Amino acid sequence: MRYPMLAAGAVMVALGTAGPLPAQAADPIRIGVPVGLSGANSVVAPSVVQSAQLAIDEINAKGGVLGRSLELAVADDASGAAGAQKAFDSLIFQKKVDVLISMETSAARNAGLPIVGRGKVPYIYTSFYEGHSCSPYLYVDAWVPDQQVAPIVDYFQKEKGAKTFFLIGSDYAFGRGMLDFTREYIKKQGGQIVGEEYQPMDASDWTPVISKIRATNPDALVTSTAGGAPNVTLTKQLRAAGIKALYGNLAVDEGTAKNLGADAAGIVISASYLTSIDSPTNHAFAAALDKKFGSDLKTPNDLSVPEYEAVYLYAAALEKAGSTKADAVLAALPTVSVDGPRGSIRMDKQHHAPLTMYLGEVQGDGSVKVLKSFKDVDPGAQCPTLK
Amino acid sequence: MPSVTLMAEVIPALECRGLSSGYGEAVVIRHLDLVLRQGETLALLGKNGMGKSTLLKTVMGYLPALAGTVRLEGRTISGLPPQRIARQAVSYTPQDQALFPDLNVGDNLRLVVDDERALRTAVAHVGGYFPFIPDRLTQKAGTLSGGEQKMLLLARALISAPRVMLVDEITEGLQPSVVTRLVEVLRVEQRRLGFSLLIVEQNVRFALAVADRYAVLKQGEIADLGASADAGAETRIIDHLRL
Amino acid sequence: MTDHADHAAESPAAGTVAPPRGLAPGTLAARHPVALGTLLALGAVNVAPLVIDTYSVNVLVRSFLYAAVALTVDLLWGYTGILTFGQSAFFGIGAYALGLAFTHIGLTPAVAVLALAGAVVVAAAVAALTGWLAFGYGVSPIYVSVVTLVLPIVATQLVFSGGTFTGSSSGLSGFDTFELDLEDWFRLAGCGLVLATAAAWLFVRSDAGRVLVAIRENEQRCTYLGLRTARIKIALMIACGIVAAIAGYGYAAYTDVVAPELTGFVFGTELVIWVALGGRGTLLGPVVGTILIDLTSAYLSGSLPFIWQLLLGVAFVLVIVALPRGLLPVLAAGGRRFAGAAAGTRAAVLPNLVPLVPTPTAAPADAGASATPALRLRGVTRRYGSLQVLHDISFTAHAGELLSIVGPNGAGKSSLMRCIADGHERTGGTVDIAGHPIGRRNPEACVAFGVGRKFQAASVFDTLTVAECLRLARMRHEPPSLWRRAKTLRLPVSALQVAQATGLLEHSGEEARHLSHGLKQALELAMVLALEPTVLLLDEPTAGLTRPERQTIGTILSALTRDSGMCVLLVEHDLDFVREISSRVVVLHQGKLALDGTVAEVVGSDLVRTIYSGETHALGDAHG
Amino acid sequence: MQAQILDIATSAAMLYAVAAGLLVIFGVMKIINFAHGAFLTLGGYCALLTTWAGISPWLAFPVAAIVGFIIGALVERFIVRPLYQRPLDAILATWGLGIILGQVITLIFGREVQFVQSPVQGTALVLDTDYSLYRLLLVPGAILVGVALAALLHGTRLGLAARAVIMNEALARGLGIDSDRVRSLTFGLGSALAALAGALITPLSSVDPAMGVPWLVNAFMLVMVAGRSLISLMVATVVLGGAQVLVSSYASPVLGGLTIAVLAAIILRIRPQGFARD
Repeated sequence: MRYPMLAAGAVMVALGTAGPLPAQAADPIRIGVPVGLSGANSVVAPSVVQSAQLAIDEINAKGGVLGRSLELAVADDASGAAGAQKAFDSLIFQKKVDVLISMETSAARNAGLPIVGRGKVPYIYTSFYEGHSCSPYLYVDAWVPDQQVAPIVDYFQKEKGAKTFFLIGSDYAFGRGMLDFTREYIKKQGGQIVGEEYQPMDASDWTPVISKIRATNPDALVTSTAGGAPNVTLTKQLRAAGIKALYGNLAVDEGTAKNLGADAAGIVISASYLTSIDSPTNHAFAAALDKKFGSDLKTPNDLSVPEYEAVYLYAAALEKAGSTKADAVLAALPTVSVDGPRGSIRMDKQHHAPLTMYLGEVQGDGSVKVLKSFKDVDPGAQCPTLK
Repeated sequence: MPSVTLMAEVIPALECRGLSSGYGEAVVIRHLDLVLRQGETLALLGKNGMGKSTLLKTVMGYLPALAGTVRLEGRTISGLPPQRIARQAVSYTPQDQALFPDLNVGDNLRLVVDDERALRTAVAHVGGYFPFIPDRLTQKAGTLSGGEQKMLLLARALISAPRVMLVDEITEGLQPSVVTRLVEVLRVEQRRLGFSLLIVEQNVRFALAVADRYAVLKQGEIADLGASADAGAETRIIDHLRL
Repeated sequence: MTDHADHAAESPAAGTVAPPRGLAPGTLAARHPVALGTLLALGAVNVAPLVIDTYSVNVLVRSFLYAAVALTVDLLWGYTGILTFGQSAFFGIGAYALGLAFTHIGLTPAVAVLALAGAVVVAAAVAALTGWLAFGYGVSPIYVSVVTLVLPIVATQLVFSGGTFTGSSSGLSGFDTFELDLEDWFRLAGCGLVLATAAAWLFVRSDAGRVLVAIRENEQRCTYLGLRTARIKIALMIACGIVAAIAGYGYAAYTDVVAPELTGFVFGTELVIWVALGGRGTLLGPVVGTILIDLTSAYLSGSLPFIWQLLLGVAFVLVIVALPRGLLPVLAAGGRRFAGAAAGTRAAVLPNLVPLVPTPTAAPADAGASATPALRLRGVTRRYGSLQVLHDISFTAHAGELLSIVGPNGAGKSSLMRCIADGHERTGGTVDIAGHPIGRRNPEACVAFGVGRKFQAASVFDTLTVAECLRLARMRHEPPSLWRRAKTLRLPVSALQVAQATGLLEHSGEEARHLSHGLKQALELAMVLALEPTVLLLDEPTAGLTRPERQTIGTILSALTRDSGMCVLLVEHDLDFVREISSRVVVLHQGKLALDGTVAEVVGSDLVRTIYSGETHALGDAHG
Repeated sequence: MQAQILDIATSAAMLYAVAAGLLVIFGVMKIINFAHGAFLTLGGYCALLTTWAGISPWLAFPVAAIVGFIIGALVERFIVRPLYQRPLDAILATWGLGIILGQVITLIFGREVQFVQSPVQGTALVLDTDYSLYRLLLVPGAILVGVALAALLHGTRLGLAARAVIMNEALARGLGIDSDRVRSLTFGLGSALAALAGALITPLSSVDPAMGVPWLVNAFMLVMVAGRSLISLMVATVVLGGAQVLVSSYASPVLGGLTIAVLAAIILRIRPQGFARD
């Protein structure tokens, strides 16, 4: 028999919470969601949690999966590596979740992956990212640079006549990974890179970067900052400084754009989800969210919708595997598909999913006008060693 | 019990009873009894390290009384912090660092009056004794000469309208003419304002010139107490002070 | 008077408590509790993973490593008084050494060893640099906090600026690392922590370890006992940096992740918080406190993150404001067992005081004394800004002389003493001690030349016992053990005499702060004498003493100059006292040397009479 | 080049606004207020509240100052006052207070990053450069803070009392000045300035419960270098802030982030009194 440490247990009792309970047959299936409730991701994290909650409630309302209900377990990873370790540890080993489904910063994902391996838990990653993250336990239902970058760069070069580009990123795996791809793509297309700058994820003063933009006077900016705070501070300071160059943002979502108000107008984005997608599933999703959360609703976005779909993907894989056993679920995941707000999703390309991408421009009211769409863009060779 | 009105006449301006004090565990004053009568001047004499300054600091609340009490016009003040004692019309002029050298003359005076009007009146008044004061209100006090600084100190003490004045070695390093001037001003003002004065001195002549009575401190206890006018007072005091 | 009488009444009682209970000091029996505790803890650490749940094991490995760093914070801050926010930087150095090596080179035994060696070397170098910056002469005590605050910031920014090499904000993860079971990690980290704690425990209780407390209590006194406190603090900083780096190395190896947060200033302050809550200066408090807090936060981070942080913050403020010694000592003091154990260890280490057999080297020094003056001042001046407190002071003093320096307040007596004992003090002129010019040397160098300085207010080490204070004074001559306490303490006869004559010996097991004022003065005098100085500087040694106490000190001083050929400089207000014991008197007035002569000459001088009767302006030549 | 001059001027102005409150408290009380960062955060949230309330963003500044003053005065009374004799413990206690304030703010407002409205939008043409109008306005803003502080210290009785307490507290008390009251007011003033600075910087960045912490360290370093004078603080912000801008522009923004701290450590090692005159 093993017991939780007595001292910690005593403190917890004193604080009125219960320790972990031993597993029982009729136990709910636990879905762990480690997200950045604080730090850089805190702008978008609440919408992700809402999506997960909605999906779980909907599935439970229909009787759950395998005769068991689903249960949500959220942990804050503080948007960073050290926090992610604690969150993953706690979810996998303390709360003993059956699966992890979440969007994370790349730093947090990389820090968490070894723990996922140790705990042998399936992990569905629901955030767009820089690509090439490969593990037998990891599936991804969001886009990678191969799917996203081309539409923006092509649009700037071919339709707006941009020749010089300035790249700005947060200094972490996502920021650098996205811009590595972007730089190579622009060069291949004959464009010129006049500057490339990175700042730490928690940086809030972009003055020196803006000075350099002014000095190089590029035709277009492409940014890849951590979603949320850096994105907003950069945009506000760019606008306040009167920078007029074309502005393509690889990390902004609709909710953040709305937060920015007029400052966001003119930002060009490329996404697999926009609230304006005109499909019955998207309308149903929006209505359900509205009903459930009312005035507390956080705008659904390109990070929260994949979370919603991933819960359904997991439920489908459970049904197919007939158990929560990791091996069986992992084998079933690439074979199932769901029809979600973004359309039909199946993670069958080396643990990644082909997606329909939309090129859009943010309007003064924060809404996004779709300029173009590209159907079922292939994620490319992300993990050649995986099936 | 005497009646209240009767008491008012006999209540001393300042009264120490069984007072012991010192620094940390070093006891410098031991069970001292001392009375400062209303309107009188009492000079405290004694060699260095015998507890004169310690006594003033204890009365002023800088040092805690280890035993005994201090009363100001009948009210116990031992235990109060210095600013509360100062607010009861007690003026204290320490021996060292008694001025703010980086503040100007006007600000040094301004600290002890209520408002600008009171300051103007006060400056006009002390300007009668020390004409340099109204002329140099904006000069930093630290740049005054030694004698001028002492005059400024006395002026500050006077304009705070004190009931009791405690002065620690104001004549140190002064020329005789300045000392004479200070004695004169103190005499005139004391007659005018009626305050009681407790003055610590090493300069025996000055002490006897300005004081009604004197007390000699030795090892934290009073070794001699008498009237300045007593015959042979000066010789006796110097005997106490000599090697 | 009262003070002394009270003390005399209670001293016999204290005397009966102090002697050890039949335990020979320093024997295995005395050290037994440490050995036993260590073995028990090691046993517990090895058995624990079998009974604790996986999650707790998982978290505890991390907690153990944090606790090891907290231990170093306690040594630096709790014991030595160096408030550091920078131990996280050393943790980070260890973690990144492993992370970078394993990511960019790969995991081989050679790389692992080299990475560890690199971590240790870099941490030691950074600690040495930090110490050199922070502990320079005349640097304010808060400056060390400035430097240790800069350290983690620099470390974090360097990680950020490393781009893909250091992983910047993401850190590094997913590198190959040692394949060990969770339980083995637990045992490894646990045993490491237990051994580190035991080593620290032995060290702080050793003779050398008392120096740390002495520095915290009264660094100035340490330097005037000839201890090179800056070097000691730098050495401690290096040792603590290395331990923290090793813990960081272990952390990276275990978690397979290194991230900028590990080096950051926030982690640095968290360490201080854990130490404060556990109880600074107790070693076990910070270790246990860190483990409990980290474990509890791991359990609560999911359910009650803000409330938990809020509670920690409130507890921290309360502890700092109301219980500066921390929670654990307060809780433990409740248990009588703790109190008993503490008293036991305290009593068990009382050394036997034995007289020092005079060494042959002392004789030549005496012989040479006649040729070279013990002390020679030439044209010494001292200015504070525009204020000149000493003007061109020149005199010499020889072995066997008791030279009194007198003069009214502000005459420059204390400034003169400072100029002799510290090369940085004077503005101009030269000071030679037994023929050695002191130049711009620190006090500890002056002590090495033979200066012993007793301060005006008794300057001792409040929380150390009398015996420990005396031991510190001997360290210049007898290097202390790093892990044990010597059974005997050899003292020069003069120091022993002072201790005996004043009754100090009966209090040798008592903490200095409980001594009466007179005994503190006696203790400081004994400490200074234990230095075996050739020039003894005494600044008002009798201030605040009762008459019998003055008498005792006077007798001892006379005997000292007569018998041991010491040169004594005495600053004194009490001229009766001066007259009784001086062989020569120097009169200072307004920063100038007014008179230098025998007692009779000075006492009969009109000049002195005028100075002391207050008619200073009559002293014509002193005004120029 | 012109843009850099503007960068230096505006960065120095920001640093001055942020450090002034810390300097006031350190100058009078000889205590380092490590809750300074939390008071900045508090000011940021006051600005957020005015945004939420839909009132003029200009009102954020007085609201922040008033809230900062009240909380600061309370903190002085209950936490700082017992610690005057233990300056190192005061650093720790105020740091702990910062944690408490941060957590209380988190409990009320949540952890997420939020944004406030800027009182002015757009750019202005200065030195041939199209430059952020709000940033430009920070320069007169900081000068205003400095002038107001100088006027308060040198033109009012409270200021005179505060200066007297700074120079010689024992003497000031002996003249009847209630130094406890002076300290309460000073701590309140310092906290008010911190909160005001928080409200000033938020339109350029974001509001979150930890927003003040990065500023704390720079403010601490600047105050250590500046000593107790508002003038030397100005020199310190221009010199160190300027160095930061130059390093950020010509080396890297990341190295720029440690410029102030490293320079301060070096300056203080060479000259322990920093930029103060003596």
